[in-house]
Amino acid sequence: MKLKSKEDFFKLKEETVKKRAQDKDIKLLIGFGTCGIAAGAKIIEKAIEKGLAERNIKNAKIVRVGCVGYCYAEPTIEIVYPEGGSVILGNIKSENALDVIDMHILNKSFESQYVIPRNFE
Amino acid sequence: MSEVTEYKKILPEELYRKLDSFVEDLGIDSKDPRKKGYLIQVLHKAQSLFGYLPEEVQKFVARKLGVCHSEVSGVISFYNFFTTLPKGKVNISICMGTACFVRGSEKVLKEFENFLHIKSGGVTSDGKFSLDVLRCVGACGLAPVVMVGDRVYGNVNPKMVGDIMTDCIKLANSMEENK
Amino acid sequence: MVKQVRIALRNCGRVNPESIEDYINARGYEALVTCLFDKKPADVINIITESGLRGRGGGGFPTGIKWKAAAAEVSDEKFIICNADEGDPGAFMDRAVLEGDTHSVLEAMTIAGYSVGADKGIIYIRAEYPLAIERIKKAIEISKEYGFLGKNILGTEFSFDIELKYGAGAFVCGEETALIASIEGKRGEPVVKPPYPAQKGLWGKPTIVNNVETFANICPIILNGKDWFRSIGTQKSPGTKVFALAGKINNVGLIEIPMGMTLRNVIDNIGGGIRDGKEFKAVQTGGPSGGCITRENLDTPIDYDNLLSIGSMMGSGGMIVMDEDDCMVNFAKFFLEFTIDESCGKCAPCRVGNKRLLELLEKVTNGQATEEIIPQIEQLCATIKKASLCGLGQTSPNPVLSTLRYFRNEYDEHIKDKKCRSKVCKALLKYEIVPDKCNGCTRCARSCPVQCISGKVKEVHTIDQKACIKCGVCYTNCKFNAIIVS
Amino acid sequence: MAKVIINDIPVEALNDASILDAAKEVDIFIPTLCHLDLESFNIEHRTGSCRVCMVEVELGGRSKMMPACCTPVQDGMKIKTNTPEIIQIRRTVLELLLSDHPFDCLICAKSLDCELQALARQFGIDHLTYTGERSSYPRDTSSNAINRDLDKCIMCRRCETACNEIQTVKVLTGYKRGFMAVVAPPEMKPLNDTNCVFCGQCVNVCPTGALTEINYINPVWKAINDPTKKVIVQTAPAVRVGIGEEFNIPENESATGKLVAGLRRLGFDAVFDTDFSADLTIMEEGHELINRINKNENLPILTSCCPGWVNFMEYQFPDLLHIPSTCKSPQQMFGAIAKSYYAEKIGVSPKDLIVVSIMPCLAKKYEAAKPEFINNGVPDVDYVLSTRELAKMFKEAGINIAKLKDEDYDNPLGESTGAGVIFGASGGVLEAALRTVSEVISKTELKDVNFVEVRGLEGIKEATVKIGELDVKVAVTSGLGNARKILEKIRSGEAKYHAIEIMACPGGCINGGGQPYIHGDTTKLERRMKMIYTEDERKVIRKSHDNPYIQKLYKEFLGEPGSKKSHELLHTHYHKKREK
Repeated sequence: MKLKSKEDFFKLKEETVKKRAQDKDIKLLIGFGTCGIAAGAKIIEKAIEKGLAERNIKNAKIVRVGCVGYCYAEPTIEIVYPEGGSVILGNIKSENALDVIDMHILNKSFESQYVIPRNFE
Repeated sequence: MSEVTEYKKILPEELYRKLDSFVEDLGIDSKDPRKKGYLIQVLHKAQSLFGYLPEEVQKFVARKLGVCHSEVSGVISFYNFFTTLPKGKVNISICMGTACFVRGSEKVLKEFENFLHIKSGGVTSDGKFSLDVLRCVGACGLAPVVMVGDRVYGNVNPKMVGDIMTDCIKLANSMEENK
Repeated sequence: MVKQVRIALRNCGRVNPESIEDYINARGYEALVTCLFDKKPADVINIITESGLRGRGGGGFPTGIKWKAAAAEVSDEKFIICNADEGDPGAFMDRAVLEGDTHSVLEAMTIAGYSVGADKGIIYIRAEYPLAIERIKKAIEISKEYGFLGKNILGTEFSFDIELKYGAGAFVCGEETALIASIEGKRGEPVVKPPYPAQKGLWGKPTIVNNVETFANICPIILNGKDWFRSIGTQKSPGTKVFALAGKINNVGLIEIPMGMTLRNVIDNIGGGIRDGKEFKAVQTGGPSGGCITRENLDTPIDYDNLLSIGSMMGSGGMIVMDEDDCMVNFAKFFLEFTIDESCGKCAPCRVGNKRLLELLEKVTNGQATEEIIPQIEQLCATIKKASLCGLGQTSPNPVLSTLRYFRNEYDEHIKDKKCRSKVCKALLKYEIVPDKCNGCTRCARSCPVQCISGKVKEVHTIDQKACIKCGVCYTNCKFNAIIVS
Repeated sequence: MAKVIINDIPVEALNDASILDAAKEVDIFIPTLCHLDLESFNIEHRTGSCRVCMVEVELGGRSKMMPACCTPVQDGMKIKTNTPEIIQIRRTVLELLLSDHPFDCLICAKSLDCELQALARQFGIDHLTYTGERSSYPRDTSSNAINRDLDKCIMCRRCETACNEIQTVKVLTGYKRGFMAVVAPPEMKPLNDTNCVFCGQCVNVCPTGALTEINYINPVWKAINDPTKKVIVQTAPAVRVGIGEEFNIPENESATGKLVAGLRRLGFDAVFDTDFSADLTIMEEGHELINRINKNENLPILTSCCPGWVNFMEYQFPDLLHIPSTCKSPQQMFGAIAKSYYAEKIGVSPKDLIVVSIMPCLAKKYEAAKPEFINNGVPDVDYVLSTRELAKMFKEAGINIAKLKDEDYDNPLGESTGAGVIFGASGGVLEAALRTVSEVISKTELKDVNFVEVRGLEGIKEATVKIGELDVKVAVTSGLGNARKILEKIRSGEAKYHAIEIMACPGGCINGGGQPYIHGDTTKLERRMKMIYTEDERKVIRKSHDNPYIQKLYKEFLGEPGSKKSHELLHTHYHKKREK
């Protein structure tokens, strides 16, 4: 899919943006930087996947992202709701997976013991 | 391939063959005045294959790239990453980045040194464990950090050294069995 | 309270770095398209110059001026190098950007190539960053598939390729001429400037060396304009700076703050204050080249020039917070040990001078120093600073000079009173048994490796100070807190 | 041109001139240590690493300390070279260097010839403010030519430039880093385990006692004083034009006669001349050249007088081993003739005849010990002393040769021609050969024996000489880097010559690794070269084949050039050497 002109690019961009806008899934952004992985991001990812299957949730998607900067709270998950707003959870352990899913995906709560303060705009 | 057989000494020929084909695949033109630019890359590969860069490997690399042994040796001795001595089967690295340092990684290192009866940079007499220090693995949130192979131990204090060593011994034994 | 502003880290944690669609969705490659189709190379350089962007690798040299110099050179070949050999102990900003927003660095390098007339880019990266390496490799591949890299980018005449070169563990390779030597397969020894790399760099060709964070700022500047960039930060240091906030602070992490924010804000608000309720002592920025900032300067707005004027420097972004338990002499020693480990050994002041400087500091922490040591230290620092060949040597005495400036009293205590207030310098410690608390259990005497504790069962024990090796075993073993350290 | 102001004096300097050079124009001298400018060869070593030449440069309102040796002048620079701050910095840097240097000046081979010592004196350093751990390495005396004492290395890296860039032998490298950094062969191996050719150019440029020669003065004294031995000495052509420098003999005065007189006073039983065997070399090599030209095979012939070069070829051009002349070097020919013809003549058993060579060279020490030059345990040449060692011996013995009256060499191995003496300068061997070969081939006497095209210090010289009907193409190279260039052309077939002279040291033996130190002053080499050709002109006989003692040697002993006996005694063979 080689782009050969300015027009090609903007066409692709438009399509991409549109596709994204139509995506109504809840996103779980898991920090997959070196520090996140060192702190157990991979294990958390598995636990969440398992939890989502257990609760039969279809409208949530895990996205591996880079370092968010909350090193003190790794592993972290940012949950982004399609209707707007998001919440950052820190110090997640695999045994908390179901708890997290129940509170923040099923109930879409903005508060819990896992939420850490967002310190940037 | 003539270099492979000429330089085969104590290290397995198979590894030399792998290194040889790695260099061949780079497609270096022997007349290219910039061919030395591949040196560090080739040394990385060689060390990942052999575990260390003894003289025989250095000479093989020199011959392969058409540079002098002195140049290869000078480069290896300059960079921390390269070693001319074999490491232990299990290598334990203590992060000595500033973040880890201020959170007490020095004490952790001391504890490992006492436990293994070797200094940082050394290898135990049975060749099983080696100990060295790293400058920041970038997991400062978990400081002090200890790395064993790919595994990262975070928030380490001297009291945890025994537990980490239990893991290391298990790891070394399992490597032994797989062999 | 001023909050963080994310420019370099704008996509980190927001996009999947392995998805080019994610990147495009976040305005990725729009800046490159704008440059290629709507701007002449000179226009791009002008925008960067006028934005006031300064090199984020530490020195703070204006990026646009560097680009202009390379663009002015006539050559059949030019190079764009991205310095990703992050070696400052305790800093990992570049790794975060490369791992979290890989494409933005590639895009910025391509824009730089277009601006100065280079068709080859090289990312010189620490071999210890396997994840970043893997992601860059993938990103290069997919960019080529899409036509953002390679021959005739987006159908234009402009071609640009990027390859990876690995560092091998040498801090000095952060210095641009040493970095170039390393890419050429040589020992990473710096060479005398001029000529500058922009004139004669890699393989003798004009070369731009910028650090990862600098590149991460390029696309937003192109997209949002120089005025937008200048509206953030301070007049002489527009924009933001990423710091790796670490040490004795609650919220250790990666932060990006607008220039001009005060340290107090960083520590109290973003950092969540000092750990375990301890007393703040100092913040160190600039790593082994920098210095410390004390309570009295906590309200200084952070930018290149202000940090220099208080004896520290921006550096690449390490920010270490220290509390009352940290001995400043020992801390200066830590950085000096690092410098000595990392000195290339080429020039005499750095090779021998720093070694001698460390030996002087060791005298201080060992209690062997007399008062005349301070002028000796100062004289030596001055020579190393003035006479060393490269930035590493020229800045290596900074941790010593800065602690001398702000914590002279701690030096004096070590030298005159033979005391280390933070109880870090072992040779100056004294273990004593408090007679009231000692019940003569003999546990300490039995555990002492040099048998310097004497006393009968159920009688008060004493430590022979001359024989004591200050190992601290008695202290840890005493169950009655009868042993004190002073 | 750039206009600059140095210490308030306006100076106009070429745009790429260094501050150091610009300052020299107005007689401002800035101390240097690592810097080395070999002007006659267009080789400048400037790493800017010692930081002794720091000056203060003000440009565009900013002031900075810069190294004078490698900072080019720029229009508008204001330069200060001697403020108290600069002097303090220089002094501290020197003190730092000294703090990592042994204090054995009194017993150092380089004492009074050491550039670090000279600077310490110049700066009046009488104590060290900073002391501490010093670098310590085992001394390398593995070879019989070069002594390496790395405790004295100051990391000026001049030896690296000499070995890697000028000579392209490439056995030296910066090793390790930081305080541990030192210049050494790969993996700190002893020199004898490397491809070192022992040319000694590293020794010539070393500012301190880190690189010196392996000293054979004591065994020579012992031999001289052994009543059971007859001890004879030979002096190489270039020694006579170097030795005078050690005794302040005026520049235009020949030291040859004084050298001979001095050697006699040392107690040698006979004083002979390598120039004699140089004539002999021409007879053999000339014969070989004529043969090869006639058969048109194995061309070009390469000269083989220089052991540094022979060594280099054996390591680096093993595929070309068939083209060098098979002649031994003049030193070894002398030894072979001395221990056969001469020993027989004076009725002394070869094992009781000791041959000492005085050579401008360190590779000659290595050459004399090669197994192929030892017969039944008796070496053709027993001991080799460099020009520098001989000067030390004279001084030790209280002999100031400047005060001695000229004396003549002994016969029969002391008589030589002008062709023999020019062996000492690059181009001389080939010129000497041309003098003989052209007369032999054309059978007419040369009108002019001077082949000036092949003289001089340039690295590569070429000429075409008409001999009879034939256009003979010749080339002369000195310095192994230049030799490499021409050999690569021969290997690829790009260059075609009949004969090539190759000398390892730039400029030839006048710049040998055993000559008095020139400390970068190449005008000294130009003077030595001039003296060589003056000696040549002063000689009555200037062609080797006219040497009556050579003629006699063939008549009485060898038969004719290239005879079976000649081959036994005067020729050798080469070995492919594995890269170590």
